[in-house]
Amino acid sequence: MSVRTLTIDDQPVSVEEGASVLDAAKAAGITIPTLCHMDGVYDTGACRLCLVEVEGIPKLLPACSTIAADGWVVRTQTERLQKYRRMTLELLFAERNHVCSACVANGHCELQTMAYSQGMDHVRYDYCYPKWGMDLSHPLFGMDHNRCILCARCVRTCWHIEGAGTKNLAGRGAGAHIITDMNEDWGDSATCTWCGKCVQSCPTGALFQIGATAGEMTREPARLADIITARRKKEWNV
Amino acid sequence: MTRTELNEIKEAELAARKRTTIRCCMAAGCTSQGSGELLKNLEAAVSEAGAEDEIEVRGVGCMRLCCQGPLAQADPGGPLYEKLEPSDAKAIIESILSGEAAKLQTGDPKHPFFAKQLSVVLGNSGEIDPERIESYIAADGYQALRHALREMRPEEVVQEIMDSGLRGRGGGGYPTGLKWQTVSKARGDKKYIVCNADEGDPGAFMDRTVLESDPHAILEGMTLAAYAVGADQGYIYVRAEYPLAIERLQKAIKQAKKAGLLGAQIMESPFNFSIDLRIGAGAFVCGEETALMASIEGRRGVPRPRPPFPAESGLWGCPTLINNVESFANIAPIVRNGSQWFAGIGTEKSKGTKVFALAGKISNTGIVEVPMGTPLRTIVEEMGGGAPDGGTVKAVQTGGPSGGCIPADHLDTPVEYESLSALGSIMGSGGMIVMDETTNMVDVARFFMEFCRDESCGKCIPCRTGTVQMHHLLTKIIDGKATARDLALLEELCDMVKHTSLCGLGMTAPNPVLSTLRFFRGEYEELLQPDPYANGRPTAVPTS
Amino acid sequence: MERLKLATIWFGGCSGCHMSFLDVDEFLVDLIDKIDIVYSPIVDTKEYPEEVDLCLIEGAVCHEEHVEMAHHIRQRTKLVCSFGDCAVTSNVCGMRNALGKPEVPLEYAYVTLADTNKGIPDDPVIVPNLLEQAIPLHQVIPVDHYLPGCPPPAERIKALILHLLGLGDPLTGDQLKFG
Amino acid sequence: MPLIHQPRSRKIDHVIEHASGDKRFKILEVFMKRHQFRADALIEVLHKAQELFGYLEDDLLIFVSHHLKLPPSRVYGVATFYHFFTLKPKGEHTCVVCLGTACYVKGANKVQAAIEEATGVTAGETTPDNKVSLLTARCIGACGVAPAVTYDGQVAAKQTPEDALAKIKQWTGHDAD
Repeated sequence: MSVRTLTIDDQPVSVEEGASVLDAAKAAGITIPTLCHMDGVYDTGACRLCLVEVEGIPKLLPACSTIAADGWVVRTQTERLQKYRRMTLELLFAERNHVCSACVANGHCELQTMAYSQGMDHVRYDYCYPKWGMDLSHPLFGMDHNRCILCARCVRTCWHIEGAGTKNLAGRGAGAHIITDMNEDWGDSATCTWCGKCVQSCPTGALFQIGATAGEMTREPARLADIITARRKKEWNV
Repeated sequence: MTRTELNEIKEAELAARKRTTIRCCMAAGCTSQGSGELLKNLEAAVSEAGAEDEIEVRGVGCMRLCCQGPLAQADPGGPLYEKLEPSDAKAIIESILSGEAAKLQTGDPKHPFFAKQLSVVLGNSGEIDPERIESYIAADGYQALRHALREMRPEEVVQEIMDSGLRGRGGGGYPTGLKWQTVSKARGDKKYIVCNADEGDPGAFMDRTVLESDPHAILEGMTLAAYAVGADQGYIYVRAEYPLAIERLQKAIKQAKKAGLLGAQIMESPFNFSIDLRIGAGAFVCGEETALMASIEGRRGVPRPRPPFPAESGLWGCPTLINNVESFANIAPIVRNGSQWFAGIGTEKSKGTKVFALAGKISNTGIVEVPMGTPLRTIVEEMGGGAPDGGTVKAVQTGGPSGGCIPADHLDTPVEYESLSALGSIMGSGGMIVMDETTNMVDVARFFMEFCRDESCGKCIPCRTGTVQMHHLLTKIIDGKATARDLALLEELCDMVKHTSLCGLGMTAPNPVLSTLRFFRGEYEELLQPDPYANGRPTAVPTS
Repeated sequence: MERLKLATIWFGGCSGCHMSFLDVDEFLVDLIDKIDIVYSPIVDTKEYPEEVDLCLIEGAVCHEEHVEMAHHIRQRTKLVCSFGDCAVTSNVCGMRNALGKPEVPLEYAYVTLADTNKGIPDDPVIVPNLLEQAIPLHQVIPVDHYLPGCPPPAERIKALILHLLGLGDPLTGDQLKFG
Repeated sequence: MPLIHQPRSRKIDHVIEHASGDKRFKILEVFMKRHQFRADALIEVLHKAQELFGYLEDDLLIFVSHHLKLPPSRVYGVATFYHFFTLKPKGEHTCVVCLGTACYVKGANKVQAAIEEATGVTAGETTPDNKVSLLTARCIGACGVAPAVTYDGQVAAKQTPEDALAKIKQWTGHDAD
C-alpha cells in the first residue's frame, strides 16, 4: 500500500492511498465539521460542511468524499469556508422546524453542536415553517420530520448495515423526505426489523426512542461503525 | 452489411428518386400546427392526380422556421411554402404539375435566416426522411462508420476527434477528444457510451430537432465513439417529453440492427455494439451526468461528487463516455470529411458550428445553425429579425437556468464558449430566448429560480434550501417588501450556492440572478423599499 | 464613569429568560456602580426612557404591540440584544407558524379546550391582533447581539454584560448554544 | 400491538392475489421478464406500469418491487422522484401547459391562469368530476411555436387563453365556468 503525503492547515500528514481528505485531517488531529458523514457507511458529500480549499483547484472539495492526493495543500478553516459553513447551517435551521428547547436530542444533537461550534448565533433568512408530521406508529421508535435534515444517514444505515432497505428518501427538492417502505406508517412496516440502528445513526432529534423526552435522546453512532467494521474485516469469529 | 451493400442501398435510393420531391416538415413544431394531416393530404392529392411516378411526398425533419409552420418545399427549386393548411395540399400538387405558382404564402430562401446558416449537424435535417435508414444512407450515412471500421484504428478515430477541436455541446465545452482519450485509456473490460438526450433547459429544442430529424446520425456517432474507446454497450437517455424523438430513435435502432449496423460484428468486423434507449421521467437534474447515470441504473436521479469522473468510474463503476446529442451528431461528419475540414470552421478556440433554438420575443422563431464566432447580433437581428411588432430587443438569455441574460448592447459578442462565459452566461446547450422591453428582468430571474428550486434533487443543502431562500427573496423584492438588506442577503446567498453546491444545477442556479444583477441592477433597485434602519439607527420609526 | 443604562423587556415568551436573569443574583449588586436598570418588568418604570445603552429583549415578536414596541425601543436604545431563543429564533412561540393562520391555535386554545366561555377574544384593545407568524426580533429591527438559550443560563448573561462593559470576551462556543 | 410484525411475504401474497384477476399485471410481468427482471429496468417498468394503469397505485408498486427484487422503499423513492410518474389517478383528459422560458415570456402563465379559473383546479389537480387533469411542464421543446399546450398528448401551438378554454369546453361538454 503506497502512501500519500499532503499538508492540511500547514501540517504535513501521510495517509494510505485511498484515504479521504477527512481521514487525513483526522490523522493530523484536525477536525473538519461534518453532518452527513458517518463512520461505517459510504459518503454522499451532501451536507457541504466539510468543504475544503485545495491550492490549485478552483472548486471547493468535500473532504469526506475526496481522495487525498500527493502534494496537496489543503485549507480547512479559511474565513470563506467558515462563512459558508455558517450559511449552510442557517439554511438548515430555516428549512424545517428545529426547536432545540423542545427537542428530545437537546444537548446531544449534532446540528445544535455544529451551530454553536461554527458561531452561528442567529438565522438571517426567513424561516420556512413547513408543515411536517410525525410518525409515532412504531412501538419502539418515532420519527419527527420537522427535525430531519435529510442527511440520509438512517437510510444508508438501514440498507448497508442492517440490510433491511426499509428507509429511503422519497420526493425531491425541499419536498424530499424519509419514508418507511411505501411511505407507510412505520408501525405497519413489513420490512423493518426493529433493530433501531437508524435511531442510533440520526444526528438530530428526527429519530428517537419512544418515551424519550426533551434532552433525553442520546446515541452512539460509533457502535454502528463497530458492527460493520467487524463484519467487513471478519473480526468476530462465530 | 458490407461496403457494397451500403453502396447498393445508396444507389437504389438515389435511383428511385422521382422528378419532384415535396419535403413536408414533420418535426414537433410543424406537427403541432397540423403538418401530419397536411402530409396525408399531400399523399392523397398525389394519388388523386395519378402522379405517383412523378412526385414523392417525403416527411422530413425540422425545416427550421417553426414560427411560419407548417412548412413544405418542392425540389428541385420549388418555393418554401409557409403557414400551410392541410387543405392547401391540392394547390401545391396542382402547382407542381402545372408549373404555375400556387397562391400560398412563401418564404424567401435568401433571407439571412437561411442564408447565414451553415449546416454540419443539421445537414440532413429537413432533407431526409428520418424514419427510413435508406434515406440516411443515401445522404452518405454510415460511410464514416464504414471508413473507420475498415481503415482506422480506434486510437486514430480518437486522434481525429482531438484534431478537429470539437468541444462538448452540452454546455461546459470540455474538449470531446480529450474525454474520448481518457475513456479509451481507462482500464476496464466493460465500457459504456451514453448519449445525453435529456435536453432539459427550458427554451432549448436543438437536440429535439436533431433527434427527430436525423436519428441515425446519433447512432452512427455513438457507434464511432464506441469503436474508438472500446465500448460495446450504449444508452441514449432521452426525455419522456419528446415522444416523437423516442419513436424515431426506436425505429432507427431497429433498422440499424436489422441492417447489421448495430449488434454483433458490425459491418462484418469483430466490433460489437448495441444501443438501448432509456426514457427519462421528468427530472431536469438528470441532465447532470452523474444523476443521469444513476437514472440509467434505475435509481433516483441524484448526482454524486466528482471525481471520480464517469470517464474513470461511470455506469456500474465502469468507464463511461457521456456526450450530448449535438456532440455525437458532429462525429460522423468529422470522420467523413476529416478533422481539418471541421477545424477550418469557427474560431480559434471554438471550432465548428453551433445550433441555436431561437424563441421568445423574436420575429423568426426556429432553429439556426451558424459557425462559431458569429456575432449574437447577426443571429438575433439579421437572422431572427429582431423583436416582433416593432419592439426592441432588450436582452438575450442563453444557457437556460444555468445561463445568463446578455443585454442588447453586448450583442456584438461572438458566439464562443469563452466570450459568453465572460459575460456571465454560458453557451449552454443552445437555447436562446429573446426578451423585449416589456420583459421584467427580476421576474425572469425569479422564473429561473423557481425552476431550479422545483428541479433541485434535494440532496445537498445549498441547492435544496438555498434555492428556496433565493426564490423567497426574489419574491419579496418583486412584491415590494424588500430592502437593500434583502438584496445584499440575496447576493451573498448567490455566491454561497454557486460555490458550495454539489452539482452543476446548484452551482449555476444563481447565474440568472447574478447576470441580471450585473446588467439590470436598476430594475432590482427600483423595487426596493427604503430601509429605516439603513444606518443602524432609525431615520424615522415606521408605524405598523 | 457613567453607568450603563440597562433595560429589559419581554415580548412573546415565558419569562424564563428573566427568571434566569434574576439568577445572576448578587452579580447585579456587584455591578451597581456600573449598571443602572432603567426599565424592566422587575422595576417600576412605566415609560421606556430615552438614551438607553442596552436593552435585553426576551421573546418572539408575536403581535402588533410587539412590533410597535420594538421600533420604539430601537429608536431609544444604543444596543439591542435578542435575549433567549424566542427572541433569536421565535422558538416555541414560532411553533404555531407551521399550523397555518394564527386562528388555528387560538381556536384550539379558546374554543376546543375551553370548558366555559368558549370564544376567541377579539377586542384589540384588550388583546392585540396576532401577527400572521411569530417571528424573531431581528426580522423587525436590527439587533446588535444575540444571546441564545432557553433560557440562557445566568453565567451566559453575566458574560455578555461583562463583555459589553469591556470586562470580558465576546461569547463563543457553547455560550451560543440554542435550547 | 403485535410484537411480531407481519412478515413481508404476507403483503405480497395479497398483492399477487389481487393481480391474478387482472390481465394488465400479466402484461407487466411479461415486460419485466423481457428485461430479465433486472433492477436497473425499474424506470422502464414504471413507465410501462403507468401506461397500463394510468397511475401507480400502491399494489402496483409492491408488485414491481416483488418481481424486481427491490425493497418497496426503493420503488417508492424512485416513483416519487420523477415528475412524470403519478401516484394518483388522472382525469379523463389531460391538459399540460408548457411553462418553459419561451412559453413563459409569451404569456403561458396567462393561459394557465385562465384554465385554472375555468376549471377551479390548480396545476397538478384533477377536476372533481374526474374530467380534466391540469398539469404543467418544464419545457416540451416546442419553443418555436410558444406558448404551447398539450391536450391529451397532442401539442397545440401558439395558444391563447381563449383557445385553451374552447378546448376545455369541448371536453367538459359545457361552459367551463
